[in-house]
Amino acid sequence: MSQEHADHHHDGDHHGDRQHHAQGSDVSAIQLRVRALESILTEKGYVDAAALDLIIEAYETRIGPHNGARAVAKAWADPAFKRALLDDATAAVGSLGFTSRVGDHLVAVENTQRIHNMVVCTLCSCYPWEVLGLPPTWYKSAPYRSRAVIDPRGVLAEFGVTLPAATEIRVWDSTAETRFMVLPLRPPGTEGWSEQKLASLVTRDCMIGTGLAKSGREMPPGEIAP
Amino acid sequence: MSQEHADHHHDGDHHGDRQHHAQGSDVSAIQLRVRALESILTEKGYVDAAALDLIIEAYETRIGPHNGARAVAKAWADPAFKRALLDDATAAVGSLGFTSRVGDHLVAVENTQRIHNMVVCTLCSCYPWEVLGLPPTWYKSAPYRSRAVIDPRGVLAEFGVTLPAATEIRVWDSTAETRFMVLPLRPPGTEGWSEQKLASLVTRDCMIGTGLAKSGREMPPGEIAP
Amino acid sequence: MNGVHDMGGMQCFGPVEPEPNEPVFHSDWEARVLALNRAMGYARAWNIDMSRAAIENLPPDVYLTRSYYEKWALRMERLLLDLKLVDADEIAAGRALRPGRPLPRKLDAAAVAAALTRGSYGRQPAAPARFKTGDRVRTRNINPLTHTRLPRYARDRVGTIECVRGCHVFPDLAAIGKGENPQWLYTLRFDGRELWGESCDPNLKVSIEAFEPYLGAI
Amino acid sequence: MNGVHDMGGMQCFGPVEPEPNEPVFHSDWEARVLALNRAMGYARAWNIDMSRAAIENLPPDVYLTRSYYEKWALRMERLLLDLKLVDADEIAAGRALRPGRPLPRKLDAAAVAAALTRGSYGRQPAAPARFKTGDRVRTRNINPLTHTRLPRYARDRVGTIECVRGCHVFPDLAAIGKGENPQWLYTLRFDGRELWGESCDPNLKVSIEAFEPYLGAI
Repeated sequence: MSQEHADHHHDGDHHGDRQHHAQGSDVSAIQLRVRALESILTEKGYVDAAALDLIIEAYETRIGPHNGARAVAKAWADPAFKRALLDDATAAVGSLGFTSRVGDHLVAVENTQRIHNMVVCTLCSCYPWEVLGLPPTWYKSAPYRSRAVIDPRGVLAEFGVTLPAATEIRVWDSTAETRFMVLPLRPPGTEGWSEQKLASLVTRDCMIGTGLAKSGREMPPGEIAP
Repeated sequence: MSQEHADHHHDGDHHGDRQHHAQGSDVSAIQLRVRALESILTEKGYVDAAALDLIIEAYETRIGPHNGARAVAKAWADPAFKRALLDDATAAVGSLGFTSRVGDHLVAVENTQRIHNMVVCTLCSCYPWEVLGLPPTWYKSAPYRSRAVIDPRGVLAEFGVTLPAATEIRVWDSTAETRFMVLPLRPPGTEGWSEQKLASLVTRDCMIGTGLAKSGREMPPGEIAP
Repeated sequence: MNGVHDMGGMQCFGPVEPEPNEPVFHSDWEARVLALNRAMGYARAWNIDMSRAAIENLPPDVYLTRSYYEKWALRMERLLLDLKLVDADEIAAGRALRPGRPLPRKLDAAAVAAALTRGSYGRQPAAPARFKTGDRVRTRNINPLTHTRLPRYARDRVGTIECVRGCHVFPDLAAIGKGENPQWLYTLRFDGRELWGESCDPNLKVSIEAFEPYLGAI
Repeated sequence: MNGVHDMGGMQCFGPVEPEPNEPVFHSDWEARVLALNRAMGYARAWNIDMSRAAIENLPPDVYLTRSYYEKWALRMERLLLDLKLVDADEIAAGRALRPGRPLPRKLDAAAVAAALTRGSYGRQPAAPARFKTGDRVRTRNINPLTHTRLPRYARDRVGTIECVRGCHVFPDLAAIGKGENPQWLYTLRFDGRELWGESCDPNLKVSIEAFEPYLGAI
């Protein structure tokens, strides 16, 4: 009893969204259920197991935030690319030749000293998969989806980000097929860095708007992104 | 798997609010939990078991919709009482001497040919306990609380009640300590009936506004309310 | 707090399903929970607004899946712990480990009749009512993190004062232990189309009981 | 449908809890569910709006408690049954009991590269855009029982058109199988105080992507 009590009812312990991942006996139940589903769909000729494997392999290895980071770094380093990215992100990112080519409707929004952008999807979990990969669990969670539009500074604080009160927080709710990525502020002290080195400062969260790019000073000399 | 599927996912099978009552192993868990709670509160001197028994006995035997029915029947039979009830239901019902005396803030709202009243509490489950007893489970349920204010005709249809489109539906959301009871329309063909016989036509639901009073013609001759 | 308890206007919960010949209680423990709640309320361990706030603070999935009286039990445990009337080790042990703290009253058998009479929430006004019957007012758009009785569906909406109910304990502050702060209470009636848009049934009217701080002039 | 999926503005779900070094998938079955969804989407078994509607139609407690990919699996079963692509006895048996029905396409290994490119939702407009950048518009107060992409928090609110995004497939009708009905799409920016009232941070701006049928003149 006391454990259940402690689990469910401590102040602030709103676990409604804690169950991000099925666990224990739930895992085996859902595993079996999904395995059966795949069998049925394969047997009925709707899906091809080899294609499924390739999709998974692409998301596990080639489609991820390193793609977005490359675009951001290039925009920092190359004013013409930056203009192109902000003007038509679909075309600009498309020119980089990623595995998962960007469909239409990608939009890059620029952070400035005056404006900080943050992306959410309150109705489901829309996210720019092609440039950032699959979304993290927190992005899909009820706490983020609910509070990003009413208390973005509170959300940012939970990510360790505090911005001046005078900074405008600009939240983009992805309610259609438009997809947003944030072009974060370039950290000071990175003048003359290569695109590859700059890319190592660009985190997934800073392209969602719940983080800032890493400081150039945090980087051990010579370290670059993989 | 299939059973779970059928349980959870059939169209319209929104079971989110189906779990009205803890069942099976849940029952024993909650039984134990409540028993422990009562032990603790008794041992700490906060509550007295004999008083608890008396409260339960009152709600099980003396406080219920028959009280409200008596007030409605009297209002139907006695124009002066009807005026008093609509003017100050607290005082009028208080004069009837029920076990659970009416505190302040009882309001009776009158159905007419033009207006049908319906009572809900969207935020919790406020209900006029003194005149209607403890609320039924459906009154406390998410389906009723959510839809009564946006689709009251749809809710009424689920109770088998269809009103003319020209009838105004007047929903009272009990968001404060004011408590509402509906004075239903007196059924035709009941002229000259005694208050006791009239009371037998007054259902709980018709005093909430999700039902109509029983037809006088439905009554077997001579039958009266218990 | 904008929470799942604030259900007005949701369309996702399926049909209303009345239970034929529903008993007063479905199990003995439900009756005990009800009686314990009444007894602790009589003892003035907490006020009604604190108890409503405590149920709203249950985790959303608990709120949506547990039965009514089970939520009451969970809420009571929470309040007892928060107010330090019971300690966590006592909940764990299932018995009292130390004496209780003094409470203003105790419900004994002789007091039950009085306890069954509902209390009054009317209070002396500190100022005259700002609005009168027939006035058109707009509710405020408030989104407090704490308890409020202004539902989301009725925020920033224009309605007509139908009745002045007197001056009542103000739940928004009473729930957080800031005293009664009596406020004028009104029945505020809305046209359904004001709440739900132009496609709403033109013959729907919905009222809320609105405290004066919820209201502004149009 | 006003449902628990429409979460913008809720305050009851607790803090955001990022998982350090979160893997792409937490279990193999999550990866399979993702891939199955992509494959069935490529096959045009349903459109993206139908799949969003199907997840919104999960029971509210299921929606709030199941993991993201578990909801995807449940949603896929639902769609397969509703569209009669799989029968209930096959789900029960865990294997196909009869041949599949024809689908427009099938995702084979050679098509994977193309399948990973996101489709375009832009369509030829049938009429010029009604609004232009800088226009002030008020969103409509709609409460359809079916799928919509106008969240509750942004209904009946005045904002400024920030960008005209072109003419896109209209989800409200595509989700219920009524065709693409392309509509102009706008980025509509609101002042935070318009959404959340006067006590809101004055430096908050929130935009939605709003289809023209959601909008009216002020």
